[in-house]
Amino acid sequence: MTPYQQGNKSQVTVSSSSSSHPGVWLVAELEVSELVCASVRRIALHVNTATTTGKLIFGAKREAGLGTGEEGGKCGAYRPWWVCKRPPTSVLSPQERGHGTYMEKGVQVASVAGCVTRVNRLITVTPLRQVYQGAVGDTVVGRITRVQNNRWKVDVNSRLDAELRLSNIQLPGGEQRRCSVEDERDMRALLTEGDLVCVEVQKICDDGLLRLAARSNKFGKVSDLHGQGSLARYITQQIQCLTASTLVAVSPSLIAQDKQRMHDLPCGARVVFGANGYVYITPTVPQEQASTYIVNFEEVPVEVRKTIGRLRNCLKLLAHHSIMISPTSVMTAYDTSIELEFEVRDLLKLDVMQDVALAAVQSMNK
Amino acid sequence: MKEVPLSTCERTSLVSSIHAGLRYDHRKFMEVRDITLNFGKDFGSCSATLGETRVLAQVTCEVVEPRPSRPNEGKLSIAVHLSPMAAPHLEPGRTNDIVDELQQILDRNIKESRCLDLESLCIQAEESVWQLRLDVTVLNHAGNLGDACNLASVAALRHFHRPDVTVEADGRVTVHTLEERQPIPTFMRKVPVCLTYAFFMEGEHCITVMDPTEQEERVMCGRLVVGLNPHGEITSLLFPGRMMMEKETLLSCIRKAFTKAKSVAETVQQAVEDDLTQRKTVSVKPRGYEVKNLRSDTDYNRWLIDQRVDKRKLMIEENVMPMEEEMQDPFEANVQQPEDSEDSDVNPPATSSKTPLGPSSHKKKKKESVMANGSEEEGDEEEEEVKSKLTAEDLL
Amino acid sequence: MDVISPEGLRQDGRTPTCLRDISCRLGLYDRPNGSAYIEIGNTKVLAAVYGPREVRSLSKQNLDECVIQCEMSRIAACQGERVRRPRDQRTRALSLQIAGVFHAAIRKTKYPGSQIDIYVQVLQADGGVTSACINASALALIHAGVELMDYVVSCTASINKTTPILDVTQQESVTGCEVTVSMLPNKGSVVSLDCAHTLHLDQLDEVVDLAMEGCQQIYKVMSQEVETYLQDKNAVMSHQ
Amino acid sequence: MVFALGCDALLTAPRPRLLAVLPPPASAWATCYTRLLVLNVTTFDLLASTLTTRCYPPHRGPPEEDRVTQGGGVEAVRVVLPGDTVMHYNTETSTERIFLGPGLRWEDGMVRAAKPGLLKKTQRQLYFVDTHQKRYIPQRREYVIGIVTKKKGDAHRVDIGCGEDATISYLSFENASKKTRRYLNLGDLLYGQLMVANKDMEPELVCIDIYDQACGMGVLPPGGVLFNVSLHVAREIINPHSPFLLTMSQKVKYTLVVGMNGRVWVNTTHQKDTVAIMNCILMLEHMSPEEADGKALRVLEALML
Repeated sequence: MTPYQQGNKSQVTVSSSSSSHPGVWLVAELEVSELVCASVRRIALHVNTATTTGKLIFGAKREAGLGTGEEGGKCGAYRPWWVCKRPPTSVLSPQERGHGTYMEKGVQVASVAGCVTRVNRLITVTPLRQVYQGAVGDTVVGRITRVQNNRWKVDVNSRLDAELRLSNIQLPGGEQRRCSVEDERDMRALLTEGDLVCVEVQKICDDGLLRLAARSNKFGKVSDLHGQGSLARYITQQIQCLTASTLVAVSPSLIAQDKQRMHDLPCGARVVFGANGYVYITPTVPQEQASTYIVNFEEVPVEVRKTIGRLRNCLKLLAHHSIMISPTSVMTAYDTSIELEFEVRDLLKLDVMQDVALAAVQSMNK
Repeated sequence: MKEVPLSTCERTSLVSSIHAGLRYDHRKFMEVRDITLNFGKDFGSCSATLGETRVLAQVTCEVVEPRPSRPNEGKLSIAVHLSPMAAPHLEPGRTNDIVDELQQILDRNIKESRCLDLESLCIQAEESVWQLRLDVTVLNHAGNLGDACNLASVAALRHFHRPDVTVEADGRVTVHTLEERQPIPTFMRKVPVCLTYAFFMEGEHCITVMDPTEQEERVMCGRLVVGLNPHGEITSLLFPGRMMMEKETLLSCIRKAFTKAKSVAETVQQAVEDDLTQRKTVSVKPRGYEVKNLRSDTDYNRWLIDQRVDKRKLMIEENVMPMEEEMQDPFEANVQQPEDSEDSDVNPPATSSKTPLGPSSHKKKKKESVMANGSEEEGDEEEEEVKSKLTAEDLL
Repeated sequence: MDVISPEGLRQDGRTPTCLRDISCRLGLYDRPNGSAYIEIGNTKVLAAVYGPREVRSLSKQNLDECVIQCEMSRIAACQGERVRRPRDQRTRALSLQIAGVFHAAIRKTKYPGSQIDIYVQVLQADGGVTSACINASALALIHAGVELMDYVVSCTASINKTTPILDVTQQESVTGCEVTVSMLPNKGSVVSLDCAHTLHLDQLDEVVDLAMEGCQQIYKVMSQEVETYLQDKNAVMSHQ
Repeated sequence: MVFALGCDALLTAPRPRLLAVLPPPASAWATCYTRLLVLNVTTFDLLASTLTTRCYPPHRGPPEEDRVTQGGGVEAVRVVLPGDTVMHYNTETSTERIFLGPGLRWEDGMVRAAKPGLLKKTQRQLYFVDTHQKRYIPQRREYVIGIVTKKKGDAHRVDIGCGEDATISYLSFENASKKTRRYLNLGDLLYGQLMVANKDMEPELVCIDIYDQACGMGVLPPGGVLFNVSLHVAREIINPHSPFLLTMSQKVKYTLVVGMNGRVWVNTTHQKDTVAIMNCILMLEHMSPEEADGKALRVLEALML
């Protein structure tokens, strides 16, 4: 055993299990809730009991080719299957190629290992993990990395730092005001390095640069912000107004697609599921406060802090077990962890994480 | 200072002219630039020029304790120095990628190939051995530093003589000065040669070009550096990726390198031998680098121009059809082994006697069999010298 | 001592054309965009990939394609005796080579203006370090979802007298050469070729051939692991 | 009266509008030595027609002096070394008007050389020292060839071979407006004129003259070869009546664009000819123009085998 493996139980178990791997893997069929199967499979390896009702195929090794149609024929055209950069099998014209593929001598080849989806004749391959690709209209959570001439650079987990222009944010004192030189001078007072913002993707430039905007009413409209610097407070208020908020970064592909990105969860926390995989958790702001803007310096009670901590750990364990993150799954995990009477700190233990994940998946299945 | 950016125009025009079968300096694809070796005042100091690339190598020695793991072997250490003098975009005092790579090439070619008999550098086992230090300084970077550094290093090592030592009965070691006793030459079994190929891709076609200039280096897709000796041993291979290549293309390059390596090795041996015999025969002490035998870029370029014009004249005289024979088919050159390893050599004999060169690659004169009136006899002699030298080598 | 015994076996009981045990693993860590670990016999290498991300130094930015940087280092005790510097000239040259390999393999034009950093840590070294590093980096890049032309696999081979041997250990490489070949297995093209110590020209062909054969075997192991990994994470995508 | 032309003088002078001051007196240097020259023996090139006719304000035509100097009215006086006294010149006593170009300075009634080289004199009493120099110091109104290196907001950064990158606004192209933006690709070659060039500010390039016309400036067409020569060579071949260029044109038809920063762009119909012309021009680096002229044809023949 190499030194680095010590003290990390999961890695030890898994690497040993992969070495003693029988060369057979389980694939849950569609009857099994798709949400479950990965975690089930993973957990089944450890727990040794298949808890799902579905049919398990053993050793059904699939020839993962693009567009062979064999799998597609069996499971429906949209059934994803896996491709591991196999040699090409289908001949397509260049305009039909999708993301994650490229043409070579008239055939389409996958360039990433991931899931193949086919919509009509467009074949795309989506990798499991990827940096945020960006889509216009997505709500994302980002962190300011640099303040420049009339724009901020925002880290949104994409391949280039996104750009938030001064003209694209709601300035203090009215939404339609043109930004002036003073605004430009005081940019750092509005947002400075390290601040978190919740913004939407306005445009994707030619070179892949994401242009962000924070003008939308989506973020909770606050009228008559008074004084300078209120914008900063305004934007961050949604996220950071209280001192007990926290950011969890997960893979962007784990975030379930959803129109609504900000959720006030019943446990008393507001969660922003940024499409870029940054999830932000804050205590719920009372309605009147949110709209009228009062700087709240009240101390956050321990219970709320615990709730936020628990939510954070639940998010972590879901991500660890590759379960899609949505308000439902987070709340289920949260409730399960309370049901099973785990302390917040226990949720970081690997076996507890596994138990909770399994239980959450089961209860979601019901 | 930052490097001047490369414009699209420069890039495309170079590639397209190579695909038209033409290099900017009108060399053939498999032609190496002109090699000149100059030797300094002391033993083991050599400056090599490869076209406009210039490298200075200097060997020094000292008595040190041997490595405990190898108590009866001398040491050899190689250091490459690359300063902004060589090219303005290199940063001073900082190791950069080029140095790392050169160091690796030299280490493998010279140190790890064990071409140098390190055991002969032992004075007293476990007590004292000679340590040779090879310092390679790049003076001008005009492309293909690997070959140039290797050339200079090998020549310097072959040229080097270390002082004689006597070991007294009580273990005292006396190092004699060069005046007191004849210095002892280093013994180099094989002459490692380094050859660089540059690859240019356009679409599916890949064109291989030897000895790239700096501009070609900036444009090329990838390259292959082969270190080998005339005995057919590969001492190092470096194909650092950046492009996809078929195995066959690479291997054929390596095979081709062999014939070239022979001629380069001979050049080096000849040049070193010439200088050493000159030192022996002439009673006057060698004066080292001199203005008259250090060739400036201007001289070199003028010489190239004159050569080209003369070559043209020669052709008209001989009624050789230009163009067809002269221009190599790029693709052909790529695929099959060209037989031109001889005639692609740099000096056409008609001009070499007039050139302002120092001891350069004249050994080709004979083979080229074109009338070179004055220099024929001389060429003969040299050829014989080479032969006798080689047999001596073989016997050793 | 002979590398190959009279029975035709090597010291560790392998036949000349047999690979050592290989096991690899994708996704060890969450923090980097991609990470992987590979064991080839006693050579153990860990790789992490960050990016594509914003370029760190603007002077290096290339607006047509991405910048690929590689940093390889060895832990101090990876070869039994302590190495003085984890990064020296040799590892720098190796890093350069690894970066060169991925220059050929990554679809650079997909990430203009970005930077991909590959960090490789050699935990144990026992021959074939370069190839292990390349394999680990390739897996890490696949894990990170970086677009590649193909898998990249690398393998070493050597020759003992007249018998070509595959996947040499440290001990075996002391006596002979060590040829490292990296290739794109599905395209069959070579992306890096490297030879340390002397090798005769006539033998080069068979050594390279053997190494390329070894590459194909390693490729099978690696693609198996990638498939396992993907099956593992099935739920993620299918839920969308 | 002394007009010192050079960086310093330009700094103190009020900023003249581009090319508006082309007629005498201040622009002698600019007209003589800075003009973009396209030597075109064929008819195909679009540059040629625009350039030669539009280099001057259309209604005025080339100034008288210029017509003279075009024919190469430069005479070499002698070799000077730094510190050599070129002549005595006193503003009170001397009635003659002279112009001092680069490499000369005037103090205490003496004109001294600041660079080693050949002292040259034009027929308009412009003195300057022609010296071997590779580094380009930007000078306003000089035409240069630049390489687009970066996009930066509304401007592009262009490498013109001097210490600092020049900028060019997207508006300073012919027919460019906010609506019709001119998109430059990175790595494009740009032939433009320096609008701002002094030691304290970063140089600024434009591709239009005061009449908003391109005058042949702009992005160089694809194809051709770019190479660098020393500045004195660039000055040598910027003159379209240079015998060397004319000699070459007997053999090959070519288009030549010379930037004062030592960058030269050549294009012909065949790549081989282009490379031959390039190598022929590069000969000037190593020999005098007269010698090169003598050899030009033979070399060209040899190169174009």
